[in-house]
Amino acid sequence: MTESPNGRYTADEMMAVAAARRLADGAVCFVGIGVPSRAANLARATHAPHAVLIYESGTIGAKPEHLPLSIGDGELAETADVVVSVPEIFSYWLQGGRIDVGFLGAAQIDRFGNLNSTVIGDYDRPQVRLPGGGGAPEIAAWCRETFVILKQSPRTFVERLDFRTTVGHGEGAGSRERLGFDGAGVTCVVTDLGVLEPDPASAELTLTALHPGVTVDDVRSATGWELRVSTDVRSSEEPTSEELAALRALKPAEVVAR
Amino acid sequence: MTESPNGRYTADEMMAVAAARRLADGAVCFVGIGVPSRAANLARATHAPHAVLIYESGTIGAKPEHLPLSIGDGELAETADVVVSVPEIFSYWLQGGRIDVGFLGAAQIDRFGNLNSTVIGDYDRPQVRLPGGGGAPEIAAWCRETFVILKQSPRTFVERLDFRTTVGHGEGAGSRERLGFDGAGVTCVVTDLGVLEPDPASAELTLTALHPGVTVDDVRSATGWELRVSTDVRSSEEPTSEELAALRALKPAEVVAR
Amino acid sequence: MAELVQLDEAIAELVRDGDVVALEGFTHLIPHAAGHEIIRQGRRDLTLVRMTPDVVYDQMIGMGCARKLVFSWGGNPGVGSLHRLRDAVEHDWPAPLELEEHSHAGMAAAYAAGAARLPFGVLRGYAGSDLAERTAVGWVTSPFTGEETAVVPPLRPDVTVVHAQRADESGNVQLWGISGVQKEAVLAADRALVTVEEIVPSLEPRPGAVFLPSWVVTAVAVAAHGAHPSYAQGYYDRDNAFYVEWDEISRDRDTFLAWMREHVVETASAPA
Amino acid sequence: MAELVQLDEAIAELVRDGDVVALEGFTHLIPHAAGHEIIRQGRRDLTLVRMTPDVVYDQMIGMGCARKLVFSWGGNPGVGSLHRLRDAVEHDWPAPLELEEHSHAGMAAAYAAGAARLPFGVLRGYAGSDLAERTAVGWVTSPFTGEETAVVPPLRPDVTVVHAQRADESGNVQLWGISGVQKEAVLAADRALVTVEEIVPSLEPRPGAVFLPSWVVTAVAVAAHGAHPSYAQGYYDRDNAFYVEWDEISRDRDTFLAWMREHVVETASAPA
Repeated sequence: MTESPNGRYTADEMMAVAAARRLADGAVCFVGIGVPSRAANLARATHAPHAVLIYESGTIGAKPEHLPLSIGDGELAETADVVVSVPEIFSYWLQGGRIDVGFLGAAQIDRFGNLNSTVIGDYDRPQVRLPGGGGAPEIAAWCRETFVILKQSPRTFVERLDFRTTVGHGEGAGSRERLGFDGAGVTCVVTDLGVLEPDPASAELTLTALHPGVTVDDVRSATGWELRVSTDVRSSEEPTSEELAALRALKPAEVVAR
Repeated sequence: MTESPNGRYTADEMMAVAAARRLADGAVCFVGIGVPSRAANLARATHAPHAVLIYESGTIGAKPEHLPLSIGDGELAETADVVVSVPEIFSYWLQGGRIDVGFLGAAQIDRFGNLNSTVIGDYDRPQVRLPGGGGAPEIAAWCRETFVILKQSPRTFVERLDFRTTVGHGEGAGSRERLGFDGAGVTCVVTDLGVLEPDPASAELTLTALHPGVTVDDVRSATGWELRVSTDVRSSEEPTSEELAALRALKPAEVVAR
Repeated sequence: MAELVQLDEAIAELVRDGDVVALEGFTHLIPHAAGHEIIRQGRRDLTLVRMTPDVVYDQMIGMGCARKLVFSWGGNPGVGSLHRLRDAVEHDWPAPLELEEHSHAGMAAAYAAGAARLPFGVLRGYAGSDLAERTAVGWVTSPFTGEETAVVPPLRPDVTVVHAQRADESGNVQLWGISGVQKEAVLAADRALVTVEEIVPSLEPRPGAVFLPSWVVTAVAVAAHGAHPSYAQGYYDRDNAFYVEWDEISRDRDTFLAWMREHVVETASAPA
Repeated sequence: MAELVQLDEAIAELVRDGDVVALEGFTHLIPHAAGHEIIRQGRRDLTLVRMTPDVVYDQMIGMGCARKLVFSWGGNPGVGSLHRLRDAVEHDWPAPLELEEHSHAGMAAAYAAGAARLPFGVLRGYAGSDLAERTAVGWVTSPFTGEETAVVPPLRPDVTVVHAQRADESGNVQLWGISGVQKEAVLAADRALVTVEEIVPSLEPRPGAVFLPSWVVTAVAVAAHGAHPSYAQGYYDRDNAFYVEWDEISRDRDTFLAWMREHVVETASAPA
């Protein structure tokens, strides 16, 4: 809990708010379920009422009133401008280059913004079998840019991924071009501690913003590699009371019903 | 005009009736516009009320009351079970192997049932530029079998096509297998004079039925190659009065309205 | 986001000499009004793309707008030949017309590949047909089965024009009935113009409707009756008599030119 | 033409030991009742195919029906892991489970290729991902641009099972809401079983509805509430509480087995 003039808030709330602020009004956004969906819907409830949310279930322009529990919630279909098939959403819309922003989570990330959502440990003898890539590999390939949102710790920000599910910037600058990916790739990683952005020259993730009350050392010790820090680290603005109210109003339908 | 106990009828009417009779009730039929559509709808109006008519405009299960002027007539969409996109009708439904019978016309046919609907004369300096292949090449490739319907004359039944738009049986037996085509190809050619079917061994079109009043010599002189004649040529049954009534009731909507 | 504009402004801004232009419509919702405006504005050297070119392409070809036609079936549906298309191909009048000729399945696959930004579309087709020599087709071998399969280069028009029943004030578009390859043609293009029968306050969902969000459409222009003499399901029927008349009008060059002058060139920006 | 049959008969006839079986549903209309019947009938050595395996596949895997899973995202949506899937992969309980793992885009392309009887599906994907080593993917070179592109072998299930809202007495099927990859999965399969909430006299067209004609469906069986605990739009909502409970039930092998015995194995042919 952090105290602020706008009220107390958690690090998770700061993370969601900081991620939401990145989404421009009117942006067409391919949203992963969970924290990304929460952040995208917060943006829609605050500064970005015209953001177009697309879920991989084929719902285009979903305007959920409650936070969907899954990408297939009925509310997504009922509030969407249109629902298309899953092959179509991935071919004509995502691969077709129609999406501005992909919004992803992951289990692990490396210094070049590559993501693991497949397995912890060895693939054939895993310690933890994770759900898998889903839409992430192609979301990160074809959206104009990709935002990643995940909590920062040495277990999630790792020197070496156990499995590279999704390419962020590959082996660094030039990798995406070699792979033929159109989009800019991961342009920011929003965590519970701050914001990392790829260095324009090397594409290595660099700390560019700290959330209130967090120090560079806090972030270093939560990072599994030798963290690069921008010469000009900004300070995230605290959540406004409007943002906090909107975020807390975003609840799954069944929580609301109880 | 031929006189019969069931009334007078034209050679064109006999052709439509003979073709219609070939369509089994319940068959799923991919229908070309014009004479094939007339024959397919005659079948639906008589012995094959459960024939499923598909037009390349994506209308599945069209049940037109009036004869459509074009494959895009509103009546086809309004009476269809469902309308799908043109890419879908050709990929999932036709190429997907879902169609029993393709029903085609053409400008020229050769002894192996190959069809020309592209050009008369040289492709680059044509005497007559025809509309082109449309759906025919893939209809003949992927339907379980294909019926061809066209009037017989030395100009239409030719020794050598000016352009091979659509493969029937290629260079004869074995050609379709070499080309990888699943369907049986052209299984009958219904004309205003009789019916030709591919010889089981050579796949060469062979006269197997004569319409009433037509002689083998009539057909030979209307054929641009040395015609094979079955040792057992059947005689087509004359159109019944029900068939003739149903056929004559099949009119385009605007003709009905006038 | 699509802009709501006048048809003449839209054509002036979006359709340029030398462009690859698809006016799509599979025998329904043919964008006649837009085609006429292209004729009025005197566009030249267009590559015209459409699976089923019919009367409006016959008119554009006869008026000298086109240098090339990409198509899979070109006729006057239910009537016969397109005489202006034939005259261009057979006698180079008013100018030679290059043809790129597909089968329907091949051209549909090419549009779908364009919409999906694939390097090619795939179909099992063209084998054994003389079309394979006359179209853009290549062959690839399956790494799984060794089977050889046809591939076609994606269609990527500079601009696609389609006609729809409705748009809302934000420029979202709804069309229904036979929807052909319009979604693919719009998504495959760099720029997309949609003419509509009317602007409505909101688009009620309808069975079988295709929805094009405003953010994939460059401009929307109202063109009431803009598909005439083709039809707009729910609005008006096909003018079949005109298709028959066109056979006569278009047979003779002078009759054609006189008709075009009276009914298209010397009219204001409105459907003939 | 589809036969209207009882669910237990349909499973007995259409789903065989060793089959490649797709019970599709993209978080909506999951065919739970059919999965439970497969468990009750003790099918073994199945290759289970689904883009988003969730609770019912967890149950089938835990009950030993499967030897292989083909998938692109396997979790308890909005809740977390599938513990029975994890136990099979991590500890071979109750049996080893082979995985064939795709991305969503890759698996969707594979289904579409299966439906279209193509030798492969094409996508721009998998490049640079470790998934390329773990999935069925090949590479072909465009004859037009020289670009290398991923291709995936078609998915062709022996039998696909989907749940839909309605069928008519002829066995025509209508489903609406999020329709996922169900059409492709049905058309890609040799045999298709559709369970439905109800049989109605006629299927009124609906916005966004997918229509499957009777002649592409092998059998239709009524299974009211047959998607529970997932949902059937227009009929009932998701039982989110159950998804949360499942996390607890499925963590422990004995708890899981006891629950399955009580709620699935020892029930009649009806959804748990």
